[in-house]
Amino acid sequence: MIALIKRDLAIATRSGGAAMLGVLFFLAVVAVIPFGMGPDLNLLARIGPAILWIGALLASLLGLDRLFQADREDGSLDMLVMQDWLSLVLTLFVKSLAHWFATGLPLVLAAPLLGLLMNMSATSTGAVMLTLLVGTPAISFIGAVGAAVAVVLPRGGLLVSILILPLAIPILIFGVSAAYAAVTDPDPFWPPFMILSAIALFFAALGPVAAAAALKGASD
Amino acid sequence: MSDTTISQGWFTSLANPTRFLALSGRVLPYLATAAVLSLLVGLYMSFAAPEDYQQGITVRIMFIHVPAAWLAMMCYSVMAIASIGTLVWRHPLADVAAKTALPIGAAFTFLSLLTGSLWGRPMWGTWWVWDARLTSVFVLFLMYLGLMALHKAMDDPARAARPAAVLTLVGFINIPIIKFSVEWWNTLHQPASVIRLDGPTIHPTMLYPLLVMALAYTLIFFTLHLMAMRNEILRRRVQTMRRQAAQAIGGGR
Amino acid sequence: MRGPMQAVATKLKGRRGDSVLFEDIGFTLGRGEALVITGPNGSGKSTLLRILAGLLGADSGTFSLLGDDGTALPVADYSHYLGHRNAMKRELKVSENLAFWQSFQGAESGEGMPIDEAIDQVGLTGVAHLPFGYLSAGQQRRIALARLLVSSRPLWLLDEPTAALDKRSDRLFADLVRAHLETGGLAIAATHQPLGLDSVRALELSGIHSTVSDGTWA
Amino acid sequence: MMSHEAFVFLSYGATALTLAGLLIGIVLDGRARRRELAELEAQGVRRRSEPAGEAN
Repeated sequence: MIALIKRDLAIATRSGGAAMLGVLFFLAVVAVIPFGMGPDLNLLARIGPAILWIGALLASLLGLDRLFQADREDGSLDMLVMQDWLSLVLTLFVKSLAHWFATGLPLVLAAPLLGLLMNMSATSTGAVMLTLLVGTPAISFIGAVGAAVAVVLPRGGLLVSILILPLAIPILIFGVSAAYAAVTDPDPFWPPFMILSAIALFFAALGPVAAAAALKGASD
Repeated sequence: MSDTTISQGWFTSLANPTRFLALSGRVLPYLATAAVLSLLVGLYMSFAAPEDYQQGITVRIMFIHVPAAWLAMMCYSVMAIASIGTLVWRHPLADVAAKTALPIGAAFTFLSLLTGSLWGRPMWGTWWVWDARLTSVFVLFLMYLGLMALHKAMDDPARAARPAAVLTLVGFINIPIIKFSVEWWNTLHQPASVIRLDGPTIHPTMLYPLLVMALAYTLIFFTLHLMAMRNEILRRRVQTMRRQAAQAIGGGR
Repeated sequence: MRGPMQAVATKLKGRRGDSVLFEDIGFTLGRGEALVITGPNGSGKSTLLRILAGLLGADSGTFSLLGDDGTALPVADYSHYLGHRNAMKRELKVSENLAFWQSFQGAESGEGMPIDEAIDQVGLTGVAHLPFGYLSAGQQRRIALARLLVSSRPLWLLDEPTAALDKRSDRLFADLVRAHLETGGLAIAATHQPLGLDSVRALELSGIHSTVSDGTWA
Repeated sequence: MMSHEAFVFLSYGATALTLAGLLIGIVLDGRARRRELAELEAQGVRRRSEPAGEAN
C-alpha cells in the first residue's frame, strides 16, 4: 500500500504535473474574481473565504477524472479490481489519499497566498486553510465514487464534476460557514467545523466502499 | 545550409549543442564572477544610499524590487525572441533557451510581486491591490507558470516547442501593458521614474545603486540561464541516448 | 510445495449483453498443466478469462482453486491476470513499475524472482533504468510478462500474451510458460502460440454457443 | 505592526532565499544529469552522432 502511494505520487509529480495544474487553476479562478467584481478591497475581503472555497472545490474536481481513468487505460485497474473486497476498499482509500496529497494539499498550501490577494485578514486566512485542510480530503474521497462510476464512459471528465458537485455541496456549506464564523463575532467556529470534520470522516469511510462497488460492477 | 555569410556561420556553429556546451563552459566562470562582484557593489551602494525623506528606510526595497520587475519583463522578452527563433529558424537551441528561461523568469516575477507587497504593506497599508500594474505583473506570473505546466505536460520536448513558442509570442502583448499600465490607467503604483523619454527623475544617489543592482540582476539572470541551458541540453542528450539504448536492447542480439 | 493443486471450472456460462457466448464450460487443471483457449474473434475468449480472474461475474457456473488439502483458495491472491494492456506506467522506469507490482502483488504463495533477474528472463537486460514509455510495443509486452515473474503466483491467466511479439519473443514466451509449469504452476491462455508441451490441453470456443463442442476436456 | 526595518530585512532575505534556491536547484539538476550521462556511458551507450569518449 505504501508502494501504491509512492507510485501515484511519483506519477503525479513526474509527468503532466497534476499537482501544479490544480494549483494553477486555483490561482487563475481566484484571480479572475476581482476582474469580475471590481477591485474593491473591502468587498473582496468579505467574499474572500467563499471565493477561495469555490476555487478549491473546482480545482480539486478538475483532476478527479484521471483518478481511475489512467489506470484503466493501461490495464492496471484490472489488477486492482481483481482483489477481494477488503483489499480493494483499502486500495481505493489509499488511492484517494494519494490523490489528495497530490492535488488537495497543494491547494491548502496555496491558500494563504490567495488570502493576501483577496485582502483577507490573518484569522480569516487561517480559518480557510484549516477548513480546506479538513474539507479537501472529503472532496477527494467522495470524488472517488464519481470517478469510479464514470471510469468506463468516454468524456467522463465533465460527468465526474456533475455527479460529484451535488454531493460536495454540504462540504462547501460547512466549510464556508466555519471560515466565516471565525471572523464574524457572534457565530461560533467549532460547531460547523465539527460537522465538516464529521462529513470528512463519513466520506472517508463511505467513498472507498461505494467506489469499490462501482468498479466491481463496472468492469466489462 | 548552403549560403555561408560570416554571421550565419557563427550562428550555425552556435547551433551545435556540443559547441555551445564548450563555449558556455568557458564563458560561465567570468559571467558568474562578474555577477557576484556587481551584486556585492550594488548591495553596498544600496545600503550606503541615504534614506528617502518620504519613504524612509523602506526605499531600500526599491533597489531589489525594481530590478526584479525589469528582469521579469526582460526574461519574457528573451523567451519571445527565442520563440521567434524556434518558429522561424527552427534553431535547436532556441527552444532550449525559451524553456529554461521559464523558471528563472517566474522566480524574478515572484520576487517583484513579493518585494512589492512587502513595500506596499508599510507604505500603502495593504499587501495587495488590484491595480493595473500589479495585476498585469500577476498575469505575467500566471503565464510563466502556465508555460511551465505546458512543458511539463509533454514528455517529448520537441513536441512542446512549437505550441509553447506560439503561446509565448501571444502572451508578449502583456509586456507593453505592464510597461505602460501606470500611464494608461490612473493607479496607485507610482509611474516610471528611470526609463523615461525626458530622462530619469530620481535623484542620482538613488539612481546609481539602482542601476548597479539592475546590472547585477541581469548578470545573475544570464549566469543562471546559461547553466540551466547546459542542463537542458544534457537532459535531452540523456533522453536520446535512453531511446537509443531501448532500441538496441533485445532487438539486434 | 506452493499453491493450489487444482483449478476447477464447472458449467461456466458467459454472455455479452443479451447473447450467450458460451455455456457449460468445464475443465480441471492440475499442477503443471496448461489450458489453451482458441476460437475466432468475438467467441468470448477474453470474457472467459475475465470471468476466471473474477473481473466479470459468470452467468452461472463456478471457478475455484483448490489447495493441496482440498480447501478453496481465493483466485485473486493466487493468480496473475495479463490482459490486452500491459498495466505499466509510461512515466515510471521499468524497474519502478516492476517493483511496484512486486510489492503490490506480493503473494502468500511464495517469493518471486528479483526484478533484474525477471528482466533478464524476458531478454531485455539493461532496460531497468529506462522509462517504460521509451520501449517499443514488443519490449513493453515482454516487460508485462516479466510482471508475472517478480511475484510468484501459481495460476497464470493470459489473454493474447503474444500480441505485438515477434517470432523469437514467441519462443521466449513459450519457454517462460514451460518453466512456470515445470515448477508446478498452472496456466490458462488465450493464444495461438503452440507451447510444445504434453500437458497442454485445448479448449475451442466456436463463437455460437449452440455449437460448443463436448464442453469438458480431458 | 512591524517596524519598517523588518520589511526591508524580509525583502532582502526573501530575495536571497529565492535566488539561492534557484541556483541550488539548477546546480543539483546539472549534477543529476551528469550522473545519468555517466551511468549511460558506463553501460556502453553511445550517441550515434558523437565519436566515442566525448567529454561533457
